[in-house]
Amino acid sequence: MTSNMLPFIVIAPVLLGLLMLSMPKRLNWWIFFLLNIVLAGVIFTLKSKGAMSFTFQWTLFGTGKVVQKLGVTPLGWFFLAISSAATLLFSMFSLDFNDKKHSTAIAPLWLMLVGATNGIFLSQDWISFFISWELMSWTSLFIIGHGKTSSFKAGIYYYALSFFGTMAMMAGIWLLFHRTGSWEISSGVLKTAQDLSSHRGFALTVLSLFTVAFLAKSALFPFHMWPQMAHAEAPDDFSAYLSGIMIKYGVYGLLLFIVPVFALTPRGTIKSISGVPWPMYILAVMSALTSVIGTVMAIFTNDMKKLMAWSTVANVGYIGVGLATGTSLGYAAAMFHTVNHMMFKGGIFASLAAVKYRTGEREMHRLGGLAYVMPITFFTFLLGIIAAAGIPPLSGFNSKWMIFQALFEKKMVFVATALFFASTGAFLYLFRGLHTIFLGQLSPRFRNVKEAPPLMSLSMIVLMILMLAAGIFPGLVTGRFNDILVAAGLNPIKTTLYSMTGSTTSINSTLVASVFALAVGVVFFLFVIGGRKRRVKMMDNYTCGEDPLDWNVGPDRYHYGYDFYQPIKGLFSWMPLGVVEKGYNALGRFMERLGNLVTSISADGTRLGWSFVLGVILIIVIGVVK
Amino acid sequence: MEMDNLYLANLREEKQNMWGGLVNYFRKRSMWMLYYCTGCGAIELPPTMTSRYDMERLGMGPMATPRQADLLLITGYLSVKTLKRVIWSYEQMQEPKYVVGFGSCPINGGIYWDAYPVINHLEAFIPVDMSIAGCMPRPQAIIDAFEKLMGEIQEGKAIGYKRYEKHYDWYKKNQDAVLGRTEAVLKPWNDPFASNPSVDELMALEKGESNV
Amino acid sequence: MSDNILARAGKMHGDKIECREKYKAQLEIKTHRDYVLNLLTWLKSERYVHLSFMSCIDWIEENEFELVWHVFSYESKNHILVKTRLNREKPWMHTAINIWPHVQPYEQEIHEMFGVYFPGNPDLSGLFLHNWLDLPPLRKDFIAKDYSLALYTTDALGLTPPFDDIDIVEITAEESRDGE
Amino acid sequence: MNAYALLGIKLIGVSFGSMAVGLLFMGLGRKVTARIQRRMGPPFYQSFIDVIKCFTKTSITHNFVMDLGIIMALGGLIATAFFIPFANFSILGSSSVVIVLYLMSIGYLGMAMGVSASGNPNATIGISRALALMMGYEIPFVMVIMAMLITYNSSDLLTYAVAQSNGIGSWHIWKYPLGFIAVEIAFQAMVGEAPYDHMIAPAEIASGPMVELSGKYLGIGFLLHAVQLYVETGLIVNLFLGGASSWYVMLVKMFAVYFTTLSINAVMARYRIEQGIRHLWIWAGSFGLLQLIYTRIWG
Repeated sequence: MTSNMLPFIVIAPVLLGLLMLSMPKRLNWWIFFLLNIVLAGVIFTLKSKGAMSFTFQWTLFGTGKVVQKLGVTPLGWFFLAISSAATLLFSMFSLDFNDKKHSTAIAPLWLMLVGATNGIFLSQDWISFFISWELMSWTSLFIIGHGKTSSFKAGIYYYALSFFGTMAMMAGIWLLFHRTGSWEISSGVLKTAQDLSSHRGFALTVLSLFTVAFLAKSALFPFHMWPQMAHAEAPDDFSAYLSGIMIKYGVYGLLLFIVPVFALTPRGTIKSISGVPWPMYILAVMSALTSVIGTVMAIFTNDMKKLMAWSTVANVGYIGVGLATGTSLGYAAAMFHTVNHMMFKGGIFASLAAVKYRTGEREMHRLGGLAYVMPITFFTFLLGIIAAAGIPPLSGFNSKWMIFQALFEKKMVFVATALFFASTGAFLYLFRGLHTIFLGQLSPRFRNVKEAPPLMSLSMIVLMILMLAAGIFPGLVTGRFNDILVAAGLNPIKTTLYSMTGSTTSINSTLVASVFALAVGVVFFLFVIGGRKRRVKMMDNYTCGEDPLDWNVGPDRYHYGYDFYQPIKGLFSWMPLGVVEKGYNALGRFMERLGNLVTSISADGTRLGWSFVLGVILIIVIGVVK
Repeated sequence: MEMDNLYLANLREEKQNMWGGLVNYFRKRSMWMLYYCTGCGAIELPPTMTSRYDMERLGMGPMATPRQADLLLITGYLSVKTLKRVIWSYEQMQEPKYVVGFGSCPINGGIYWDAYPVINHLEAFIPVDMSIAGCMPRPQAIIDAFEKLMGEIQEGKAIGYKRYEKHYDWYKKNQDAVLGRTEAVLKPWNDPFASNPSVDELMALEKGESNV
Repeated sequence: MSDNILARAGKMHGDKIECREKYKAQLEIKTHRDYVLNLLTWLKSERYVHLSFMSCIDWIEENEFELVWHVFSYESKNHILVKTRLNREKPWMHTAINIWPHVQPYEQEIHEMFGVYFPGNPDLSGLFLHNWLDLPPLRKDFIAKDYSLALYTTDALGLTPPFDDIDIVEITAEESRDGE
Repeated sequence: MNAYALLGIKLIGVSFGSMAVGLLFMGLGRKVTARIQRRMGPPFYQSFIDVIKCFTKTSITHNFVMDLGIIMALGGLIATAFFIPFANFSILGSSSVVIVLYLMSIGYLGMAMGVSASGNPNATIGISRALALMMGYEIPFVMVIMAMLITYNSSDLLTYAVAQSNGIGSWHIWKYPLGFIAVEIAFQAMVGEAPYDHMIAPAEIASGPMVELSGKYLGIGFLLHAVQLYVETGLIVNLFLGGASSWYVMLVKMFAVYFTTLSINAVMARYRIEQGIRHLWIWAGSFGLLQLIYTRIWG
């Protein structure tokens, strides 16, 4: 019975999603939420049932029998669990978010997407994996589009890049099938690992085809352009899901296929740089580059959702670097950062959605001072950015620390420098978000803004608790990694509930958190014994003796928010940041012209003859070549 | 008139507080000043601050904003427009706060006593703890005044801020009389161009007048 | 005059203007109000590109205001005073803002201090004075001392301090007049 | 008495001790600057008087975020001070330099949050300058630390300090000369002394982040600077100047580091923010990078 649960958690959401297309909107969101509870419950019971699989066979013309297999591996279960937990939280958030005024009709599609996600994490063969992957691409395209022209453009952009990746993956799967004669993922991994020594060119081709697919999905360089459009234009409550879970499919893919291949390859088979096989070193450099680009772009972005989308790009860079180190510490760090990113970026996007829900603004400089009216949202954002900046005692520090330890182990100091740059830069843009949205002057337009509705607040509070828990007790998360690492053929890492051990030192996060609490206590004592304090109005500021209202300067104009880092803009003018985008645009224009050509041949009735002639010539040419 | 001697009350209060004397010591040894460069007196401060007279050895130093400062220096004459800013800044300062007026102008208007934009008595608008006579006072006089002020702080005599709090109505009335006027003092002016006429209208008007 | 501007001005403008060489490099040109802008435009075209300042004088006995434009040339290093007289009852003057945009605050100030009106100047609001309702203060019929005595003395404020821990220096209106 | 309570009491002692050391340095520093400018200068205990006076004054607050931020700022820096080995002794038994770097950030974040909640643009401009400058000095600093880290394969400050305890010849100044120059330049920016005092530019932005701080808030601001001095000078002494075997040697070395900074501060004018960062990247950055390359390849 239990193994029948596997197709249920994949197919049930998809079918129900199709069914829901004809139902009223409000009901859809309730079904979505309730089904997510069921799914999360089922997924969390799967773990204790041990290894299981569900096989389904059919015959494909020309290739023989196809075996489709769904199964639970430690890695898959881990991703399944965190994604279902996060989805549950986000669906709770959406329940309040989609009221009459803000409602979107994405619930059925989202439910199908959840099914596709479960499918990706459960697939044991390439056919199921590819079907789920395609389903995921299509549903997310329509969700990002959600009926708005500007959003649909972003969706197309996203889909074009991901389509490119999907095509590469299809070619890779086809090549792999020809080589192994099987659709199974695990046999593909073994064969490719062997091929790396015997048929190196072939193996590298397959690996790079898959890598392109995964990089495109995870928005690593050179595919770092799509999140800023897709995340920004997607429905606000969906952005959290997009950034928290969907950007991790690529990471999962890398962990599923690329990482085990290199782990199974004996050392010395491939030339290595700094103790890392050179393809992985290239991946590390590309990831570090992604981090730097994402950071610099985020610093100068004025749209709050775009800013956080660039921040997502930067964080995926961290994860990529962790993977590329090739050590068990690096893999653990990458997975840990995946979880952390899911929590803190989920929290950040949730709080941004709450802000948008209450104010309807997306440009940061038009906001300000919301901390005083929306404290829970503010604290979620605050803890989110503390985690994102990698400051103890929150979870982000632990995973960043592990990534750096992995780098120090391999002495990849230059990559580490790039990451440190990204990490310091993260401070700049995160603080900018904090100040411009939540601190500073509260505009009179938003004086009557209320805290987010109860369910939204509740899911944000849960996210805060999770971030704190993972920060103070890293073992809660890191303890789960060892069986995944062992399954991938790596050594387990040393970790306890309180501490982690890296290559150069070990760290006790609980100790750090408690001494921080002690120090805050000391300061609080000083604060209490100090003189009496009085609360003044926000506009009662030092203004060289002038009353700002005399100069028609209200809170809106007195809020320093627009073009925040203008003085240092010149420092980055030498960076060719726009090159990739220009390249894509040129490609896009070329494709458009090609499309126009085809349209002009086929659509125009008078040219039908031409297309017939062309077709005949093509057939003759193919025949001659054969 | 009700006679309430704030100074004696303050002394009585401080006698009861065993830490009072100690606190006053810290306050007098660390006076941070906000110098309001209104007039000529500002030029006497650089020699007072720099190597020759070195104000910093008394624990005094310039501060950037009224929030941080203890001591407001009114260095010279004070125009009405500045007065508004001075009051604004004084009210932004945190207690205890002291005011020192430099030269004759804050005392009685000095050589500007009959000028239309310059106020004559600073005491009528904010409480002044110490005035330095002279036009302008030399750095020695300034240092001397600061030392006297320190003595007054130690003795609990420099209580201008308490007076301001207690008699705020009186100060506010004076401030309003000067700053918030609603009618002309001598003779109201009737602007003949109050309706903002254009050039053509003015020309036509003049032509008409000359014709008449 | 190194650039012979005196002669050229006479030739160009004839009897519209009245020129006089005050000093070696200073020239005074008097003209009618409606001709000032023509003259200033001509001077600017003659490389007198810098308007240094603009001022106003109250000739109360003659019941006239005199406006003075100080124009300077960087090439000949000459300084020209363009002067015109206005009726003191209804003084108004064409704005020179189209010739020199920076003349705006000068005109604004003259409007505030003398009450001269400049149609065409976009902003003639108060610049220096706080809450001013009296005569423009630089007119000679405005008596500054009376104003000061009427407003700033403790007498005038009509109040004595309600507290006894300070000796406020009281100067009444009478004492001040004695001290004259 | 159980061990945790004892440790707690010791840590409270360390927190007040670090404030006291920092304040002493600030007072001595003012005296030194005064003497460079041929003045008498205030007494060396002036900073203590200033801070106590600040705590006796009344103060204003704009909202709860301001209180929270200020407390978080000093708390974060004091927590960092616990991780700095003092005279070759680390009270917590661990002193990872990575923790020090990241824990310091919470102090800066708290400060940034607290002062920008006051709503004064000057404060926010000061913070944006400070953060931008951070990008300038953090990179060279981290590069030098990584050079040490791959040599010793340890990120513990105590390891570095112990490794240099064999007399003056074993100090890291001689082992990492380029790195020392880079860190000295970066240190100038870290403590915000001229020519990198953009953050607190009294004549431009009215003392930047401190603009709305009054009374005890300003007092905590001063303590923040004091603990920052303790942490950062302690960091440099442990990294380059051979740690110390006794507490007074430690104090003397720490003050020597601060003294160098002050001497430069007393005779320099301020860069523009953009020039400052560029200067840091070009000079400190290139020295740090050379040191890192040298250590990575030949070290």
